[in-house]
Parts: sequence; C-alpha cells; structure tokens
Amino acid sequence: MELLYFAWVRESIGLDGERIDPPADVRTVADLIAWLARRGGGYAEAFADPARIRAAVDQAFVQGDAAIAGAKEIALFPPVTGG
Amino acid sequence: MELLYFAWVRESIGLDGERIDPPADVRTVADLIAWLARRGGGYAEAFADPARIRAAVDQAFVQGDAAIAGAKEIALFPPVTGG
Amino acid sequence: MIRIAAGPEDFDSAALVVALEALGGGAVATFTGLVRGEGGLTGLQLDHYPAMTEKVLGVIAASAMERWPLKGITIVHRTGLLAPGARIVFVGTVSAHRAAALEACHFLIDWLKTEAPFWKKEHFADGGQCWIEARAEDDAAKDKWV
Amino acid sequence: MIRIAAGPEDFDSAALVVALEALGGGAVATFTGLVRGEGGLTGLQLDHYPAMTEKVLGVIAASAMERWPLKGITIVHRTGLLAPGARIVFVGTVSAHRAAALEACHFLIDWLKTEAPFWKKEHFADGGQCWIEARAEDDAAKDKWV
Repeated sequence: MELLYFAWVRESIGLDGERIDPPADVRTVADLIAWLARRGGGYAEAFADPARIRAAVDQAFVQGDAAIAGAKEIALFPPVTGG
Repeated sequence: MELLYFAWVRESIGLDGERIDPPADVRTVADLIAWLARRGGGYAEAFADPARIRAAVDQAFVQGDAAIAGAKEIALFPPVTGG
Repeated sequence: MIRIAAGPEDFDSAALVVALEALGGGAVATFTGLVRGEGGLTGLQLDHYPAMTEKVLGVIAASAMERWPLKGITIVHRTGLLAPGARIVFVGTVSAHRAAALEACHFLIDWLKTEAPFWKKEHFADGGQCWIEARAEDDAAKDKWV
Repeated sequence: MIRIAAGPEDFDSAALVVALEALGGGAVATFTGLVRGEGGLTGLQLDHYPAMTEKVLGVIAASAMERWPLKGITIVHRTGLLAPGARIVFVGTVSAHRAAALEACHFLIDWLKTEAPFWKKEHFADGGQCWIEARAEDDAAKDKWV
C-alpha cells in the first residue's frame, strides 16, 4: 500500500510518502502507526504521540481502529489547521 | 415646533412635514399623536392605530410618554424596515 | 476605521471588500443586501430620515466596536428608488479573529433592520405599491444580541 | 451554484463577491481570511492533501446546502507559501434570507478550520519555523453547528 505524510509528519520522516508492505498482524491504523514508530529515527519522532496523529484511508478520514486490509492509500498527518 | 412625517404616515397626511403649535395640554408624544388624529382626514388615517407609530424628538428615538416641551423637531413614522 | 454612507448613489461592493482586506486584520466579513425581483416587483423605494440616518449608523457601528475587537467597519445604505438586482446595503467588518468579524457583521445587519430610520416600499408591474411591514422575526433577530 | 477551488493561485475577492451578487438571491455573505504580519512573520506555508482537498470542500458545501436554503456557495483556498497580507481563503454564500447566508458562511469557515486537509506553518524573520497547532476553540466553534 501507498503511505502519504503531511505537515510535520512529513518533515520528521523526511519523505512525502512511500510504498510499504506491513506484516499481517498490523490490522488497524493504530497498529500501523505503532509499527512505523518502531522503525526509530524520524519515524519514532513523528509517531511519538499517536494521539496527535490523524489518518485517512483511501481518501476518507478514519479513526485509529479502522482496518487497513485492502487499502491502496493511507495518509498520516497532524490535526488540520486550514481556513 | 417642526413636525416631520415619513413613509405611509407622510403619504396619508400628504405632507413631508409642517410647523405646528399644539395647545398646552398636549404634553407627550402620545398626546401629540391623539391631537393630530382629531384633525380627521389623512391625519385620522395615519394615526388610527397609535401602536403602529414610532417617534423621534430632536433626532433621538423616544417612547410615547416622552415630553415634547421645548422640542424643535418631532418626527412621526412607522416602525423602520431598512437593511 | 469606521466608514459610513447613506444616499442614492450605487456603491461598489468589490472596492469596499478590497479596502477592508487592506486593513491588515486577517479576517474580513461582509454582507450585501440586494433587491429581489420576485412576484412582479419592478422597484423598491427606500425612504429615510436624512438628518438622523448617518448619526444612527454611527451609533450602531460604535456599539459593534465596543463589543468586538474590530479594526474596521463599513456601512453603506442606499436610498431612493432601486431596480430589481440593485444593491441596497453593504456591511463589512475586519478583525484579527474570524468569529469577531462574522458576529459583528451579523449584529450590524440585524440592528440596521430594526434601528436605522429607513422604510421600504415595493412597486409592482400592475401599478400596485405596498409599504413593507416591520417583522417580529427581525425584532427577535436583533434581541438575540442584547 | 457551488464553486470550489484549491491551489497556489491568488484569487480576486472582488470578482467573487460580484459573481455571488449576480445570482439574484438578495443576501450575500462573505468571509476572507488573510495572512497577518505580526511577530516578525515573513510567510505562511499552506500544505494540503491534493487528492482529498476539493472532495472535502465539496462535502462541506453540500452539507451547508442541505442545512440552509442557499442559491450559491463559493469556497476558494490557497496553498503554498503566502506573504503577509495575502489572502488565504474565501467563503461566500447567497440566499433569499440574510440569516441563512450569514449562518452558512460562518458554518463553512468553522468547518474548513477543522475538517479540510490543510496545514499551516509560520516562517519568521529570524529563520524560525513553526507548524500551527490545532486549537480546541476551533473544534468548539465547529461543534456548535452539530
């Protein structure tokens, strides 16, 4: 699946996005965030506090308990601040 | 004192305004309206329902119990409908 | 900056908006009221009390300035006979805060409707004419700000 | 008529207001958000999620159309690096009723702040940079419409 990062999540990780293939036990968005955090470095920094992360699966906003099976595009980002 | 009429009060009476000299027992705006209504014709029509009339004394909005002694300009008109 | 005008001349909403945006406030809210051309309406006549009008508009603007942190207010109200589609009134506010700009704009138009000495008469294609009656809902709209 | 745009180009508030006034609705409300130049701010960077942005703006507009009797909505949101004084966002609404136009305009900007995928970063004269944090008061502002 394709991951996308925005705002300070993107800056901490140093990537706009990347293709990933998480293990089978990574079932939800919350699992995915925890799995990415374990990579350390910029990932650990970006995902140090999962409560500060929002997500969209296939361009729809979701909660942390949303399943990721079959998703093509998952975006991880801070709470929005536009307007 | 100078009287001014606006909107349908002006149209019923057929005048923009006029100079008047009411008798001494006409003390308040409500007295003035009743006194004018007794002239009959367009005045009776304009002031048939005093509850529909609003007033300003010397360019300040007032209630019916406001005194008119010493006033230079009294305006009588319907509730406003601008904006 | 308070800018107030009442008179028969048309106004340029576009220029008024741009002038408000230039005040550096961050949040600009505007309202334009226009003549609707429904039910055979051919014109809307706006009477006013010339000696009081701009004074009352100034009092309303000062009241908004006291209630919200505003950097600017513009109020323009036309008088005379207006055609369908014509602009009647413009209210604009500027603040550093969006809620202040939006609420003050809403407050100003609600107060204008019930406190400023203007009267509207509708003219119809069949020759009919009708003074618009004050509406209880306009008083209620104003009273929610008290 | 719903008109939505997101992108780096500046927009012309004046032309947007005039286009809304031409829809024949009688009541036009607008809001413009601009970059404030306080505290040594030299620029405001707007990130967004391009594939989602216009879709979300469309959902927000459709939601306003369901709640109020509107004849038109315009939402324009800029992206990229903006200078102090630059316009960021424009929201405009048209209705036959002033309260509908004003409330829908307020609703749209409150929802944009908390529901649209934009992120703001401040750039300062001393080289400092800072992502703006989401504010609880913005969530509260949105929640009052639920």
